[in-house]
Amino acid sequence: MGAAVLSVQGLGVATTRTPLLADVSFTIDSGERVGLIGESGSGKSLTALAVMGLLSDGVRANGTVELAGHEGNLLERPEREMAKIRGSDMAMIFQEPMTALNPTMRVGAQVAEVMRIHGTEPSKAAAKSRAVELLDSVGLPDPANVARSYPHQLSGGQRQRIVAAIALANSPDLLICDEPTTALDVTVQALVLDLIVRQAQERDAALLFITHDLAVVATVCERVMVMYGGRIVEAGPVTEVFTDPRHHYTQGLLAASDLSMPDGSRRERRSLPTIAGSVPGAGHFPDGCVFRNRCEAATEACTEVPTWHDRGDGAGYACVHPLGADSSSGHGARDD
Amino acid sequence: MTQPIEQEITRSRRRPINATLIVGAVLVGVIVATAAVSLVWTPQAPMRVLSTEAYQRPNAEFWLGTDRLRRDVFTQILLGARTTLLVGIVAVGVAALIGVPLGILAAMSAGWFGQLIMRSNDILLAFPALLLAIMFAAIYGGSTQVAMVAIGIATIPSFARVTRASALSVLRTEYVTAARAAGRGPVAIAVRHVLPNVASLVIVQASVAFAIAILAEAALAYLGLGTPTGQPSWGRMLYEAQSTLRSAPHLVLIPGIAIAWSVLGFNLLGDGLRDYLDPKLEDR
Amino acid sequence: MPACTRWAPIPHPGMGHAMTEPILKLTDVRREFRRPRTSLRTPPPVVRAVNGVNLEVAPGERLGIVGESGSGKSTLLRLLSGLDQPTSGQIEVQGRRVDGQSSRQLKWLRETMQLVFQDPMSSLDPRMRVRDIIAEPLVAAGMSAAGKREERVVTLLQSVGLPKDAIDRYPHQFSGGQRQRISVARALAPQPKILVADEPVSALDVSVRAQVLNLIDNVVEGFDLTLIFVSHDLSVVRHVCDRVAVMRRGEFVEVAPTEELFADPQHAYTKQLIAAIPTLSAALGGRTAAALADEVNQQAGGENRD
Amino acid sequence: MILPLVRRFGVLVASVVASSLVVFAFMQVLPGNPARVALGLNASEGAVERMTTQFGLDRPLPVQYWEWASGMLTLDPGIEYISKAAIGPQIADRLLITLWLVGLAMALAVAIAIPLGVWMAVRHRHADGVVLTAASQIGVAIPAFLAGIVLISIFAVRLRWVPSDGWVAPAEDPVLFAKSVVLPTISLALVQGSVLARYVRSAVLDVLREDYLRTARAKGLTPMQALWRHGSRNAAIPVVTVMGLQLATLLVGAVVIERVFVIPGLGSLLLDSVSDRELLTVQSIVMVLVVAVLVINFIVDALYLMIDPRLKTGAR
Repeated sequence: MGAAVLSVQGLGVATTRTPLLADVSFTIDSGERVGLIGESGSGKSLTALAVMGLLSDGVRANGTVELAGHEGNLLERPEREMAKIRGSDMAMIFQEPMTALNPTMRVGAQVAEVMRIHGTEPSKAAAKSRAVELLDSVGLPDPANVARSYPHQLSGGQRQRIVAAIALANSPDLLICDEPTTALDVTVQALVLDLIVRQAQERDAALLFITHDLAVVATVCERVMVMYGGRIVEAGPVTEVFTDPRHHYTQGLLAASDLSMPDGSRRERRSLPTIAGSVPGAGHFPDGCVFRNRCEAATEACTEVPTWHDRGDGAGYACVHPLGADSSSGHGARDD
Repeated sequence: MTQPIEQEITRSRRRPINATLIVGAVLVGVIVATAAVSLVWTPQAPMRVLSTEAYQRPNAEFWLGTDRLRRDVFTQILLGARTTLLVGIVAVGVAALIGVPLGILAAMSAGWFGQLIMRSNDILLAFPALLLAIMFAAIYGGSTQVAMVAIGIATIPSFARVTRASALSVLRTEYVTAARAAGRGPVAIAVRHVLPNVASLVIVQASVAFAIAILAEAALAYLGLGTPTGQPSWGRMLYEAQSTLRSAPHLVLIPGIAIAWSVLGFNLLGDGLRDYLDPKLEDR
Repeated sequence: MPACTRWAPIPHPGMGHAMTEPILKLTDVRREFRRPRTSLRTPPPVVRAVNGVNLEVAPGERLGIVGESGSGKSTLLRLLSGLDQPTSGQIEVQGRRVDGQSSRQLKWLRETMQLVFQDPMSSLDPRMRVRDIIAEPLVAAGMSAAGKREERVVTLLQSVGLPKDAIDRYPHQFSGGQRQRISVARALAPQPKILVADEPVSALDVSVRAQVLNLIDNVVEGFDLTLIFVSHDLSVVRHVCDRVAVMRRGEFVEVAPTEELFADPQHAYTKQLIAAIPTLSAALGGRTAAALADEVNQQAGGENRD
Repeated sequence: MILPLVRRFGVLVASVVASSLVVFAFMQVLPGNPARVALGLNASEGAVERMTTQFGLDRPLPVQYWEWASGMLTLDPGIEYISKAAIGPQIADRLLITLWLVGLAMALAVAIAIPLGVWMAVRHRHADGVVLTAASQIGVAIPAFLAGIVLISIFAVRLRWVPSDGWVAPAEDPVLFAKSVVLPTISLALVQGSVLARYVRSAVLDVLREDYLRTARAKGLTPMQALWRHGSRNAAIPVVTVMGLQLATLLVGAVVIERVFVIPGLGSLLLDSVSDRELLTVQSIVMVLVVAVLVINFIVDALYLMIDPRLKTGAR
């Protein structure tokens, strides 16, 4: 594993009225694949947009975001300089392949453009032929023909490969994927996941992979961060977090998402464990521990923001009543 | 047998009232108040020729001065508000009452009938309000009534279009499918689901159409094809004052401001309502 | 690729007698759509959304229909619920024909079969109160006494785990999971025999999905319903259903009891579909993205599908 | 691309035929004999009868329609009832003047509105954007003829820079032409420019929210570059519709402005014909204007096909 490519410290995001993200800190090394999981409204996409400097107008970020090879805090950089970094040293793949491409421009030109912007190819013609090579390398059959198509003539899986080609064109040090396969069919998902991992590995890029699907994150990533209510509530190596969770939310999520039994066999018609209630809307999470209004173990102590407990090996959690050996309190999910 | 869940029915959608909406409502409110006042009180008898000087500047006795024919301008402005509102209400009423049902009908009849409605609509769309009103005036002569009806007819297509587009998107929702699956007939679906859900867009359209109707009426009156001489109308006042622009500019400015005021009011009201009623546009 | 035919209805585990009259029967059902003409020389293209589907569902059975986007599962669902007419073929519910009937003639079907939809945002009319939403099938069925309707709505709310005071609220005041509960209550209102669920959990968060799956399980059990459950997610279908039909390009490629299908899939497409599901246990056991893709490619025989 | 265009052309032809029927039928609703209407109540029975036979007003309606419609096709719809002047050449001469006015006004409106609208959208959260938006709202509310009157009072009456009325053909004297056309053009363009600017603003705001614009920025384009390279074509789609509608509005709006500035355009001819009860002329002018609107709609549709590749294949 290489040196840290991305380092985020105390990142917060807020609109004028509502805080959306608080105290988000993590680092990703080169060649490392880190997953960020959470449900809708957890703030995982905001984290990605804040790192990319693509937050929309009325939303502001504070804290520090550092990218290897660039001095200082990215959040303080003027737009013009950020534009130079985006698409070259860090790139992003988005969730909705249907809308992420310009409908009135041929896809080949859209891929070639990213190389022309950053001057990685000397001429228009060179960028064009390189674009066709890229389309080939992301597994599109008949790439020359695809390059001449408009997005509406392609399927969702094909479009997502094109979005990937755009992101990978300049071999970024950091690749951020925001739910890249959520809109795709399951068979296509398997192929696109493979593509993303393979391409990131080839370039020794740091990968930040955002998803709501625990199985996908376990397949793709080595390390995982669990996000809820705009905070990272637990983080660590995938095997550790998913087999021995400390936070009640992680535990509940694990129980609710796996429909088969732990050994992979079918769970006979029995009630699934659930997490009570539903995810509050932005700005409606409780003070202190964001999960405490849905947590069975919550006590008076949870009204304070829980401190981060280090488990070593980069793992940790933010919970006053953690699960596991050193705790006596109950479990996060009900089996009823 | 059921598992009670934690009760947290929350998220009541509190819509912010925007500044545009307030300004629009105030401007329109003033026009409505003016028209209402004129029903019970005017400084002078309507359209009376006074025994005083013509072309007076605004003064203590005649708040907005007098015109060429020695009539009180303030009285005419008050009465003109009535004409303006009347024209708007009738024109928009005609357009909405015909256009909205046509739009819903066109959206709900998929085959040739829906096509026929929209094609006829497109042809009517080729007759702009002013042109249609001039045609009407050529046949029936110029009057406020003819102008109102002509403007109303010319405004039907815009209502039909807006309603159809919006109704089509409502008809594609799952709650309409659910209603069909529940056994609801087309009439019940149109009345219970489509109409309430297109209503907000129709209200916005009505406000904008009101402004356009006011402009069209003023233009017609100015051309001498709308409200005839001797009846109160802002457009007419402008026409009569044009020749004396140099000596008495206030006679142009006052009705001009009144027209712009009301058009602005209804446009702002429409814009404000659009933002207020459509949650998708919240971040604008 | 030949379709693997195991058409015969499998009596579900709880049922003693082997053969009952099917509650739902589809015979060679087809639905074609004509696309707009793209050239003057060639005839307008025809899309065969449903292409010769045969199916029998026994009362009390829980059938899953699985397919990816464009497989025709939504069209099939519209056909069997009488919302669309097949180009050819027969659809029978409790021995009565559904195809070729006007919506007026299908009033009985509305009291026999009800639907739960995918999108909790758009499946409830935002301008209606919960009271009117749930009562809508009752009104359509001709229950005119408002007091009686109200009583029924309150009972239904309770049976889906919502409080009584939800009755006067509007849909936007509820979370996605709660809205799906309202949807289920509406479907139960006319006391149907068959519940058709169209991707009822795919728009929900993981932590809420389990709640809704439990609810569906409970009402199917408690009200003795036959369940048709449509989903793109095999693992959800596996949890809910007794028997699974795998659909692709308008056809059923394989129909089998759930565990049989998972343990021993016959059709290559089914194998591919099962192989493609990322599972937590397999991933923690060391299955990488490359391994996952390899399995899919192996099953597809090199056929690139996207 | 060809097939959708052919289809739309078919719609255009059908619409022209249908609207000509509407116009013709509309003019027949008039109670009484058109000759009586044209000559007035004081004319003798003999005069009315002579005119009726001369113009064939007693023939069956389909025959009259056919004669008029085929006359329109050959640009010769007939002669006026009273003056007996040929209608075709008159319309042609006047239409040319109106087209100058409309063309210049549209060009000016577009030149103002597009940069203004983009500015308003990009700066919509800043003070300058809000102020411009409010100003455009006021621009929309001022009727063109009021703007004309005010402009005359300032630049013609007080400052005497330009004449307050009249028309000089460009071939006759380009400088005088420019002077005579500047105020009417500005009056027309002010309102239409404001309206258009507001549509440009909302189209650009819509595009700014699109995912592909975010993709463009993730590629390393600055917001303005992204808007220019990826947004302009997409924002053009709704704007072109509005421009088509505006051209139609301008054609008719010119009627009023021609009256304000005493310009002998098609609008003046229309109004004169209305007051002279020359119904055949009115009918023919209305038809010319309606055909112009329909042709504009057709051009807008054709432009769509060029801008939006999704429409070329016929699939949406």
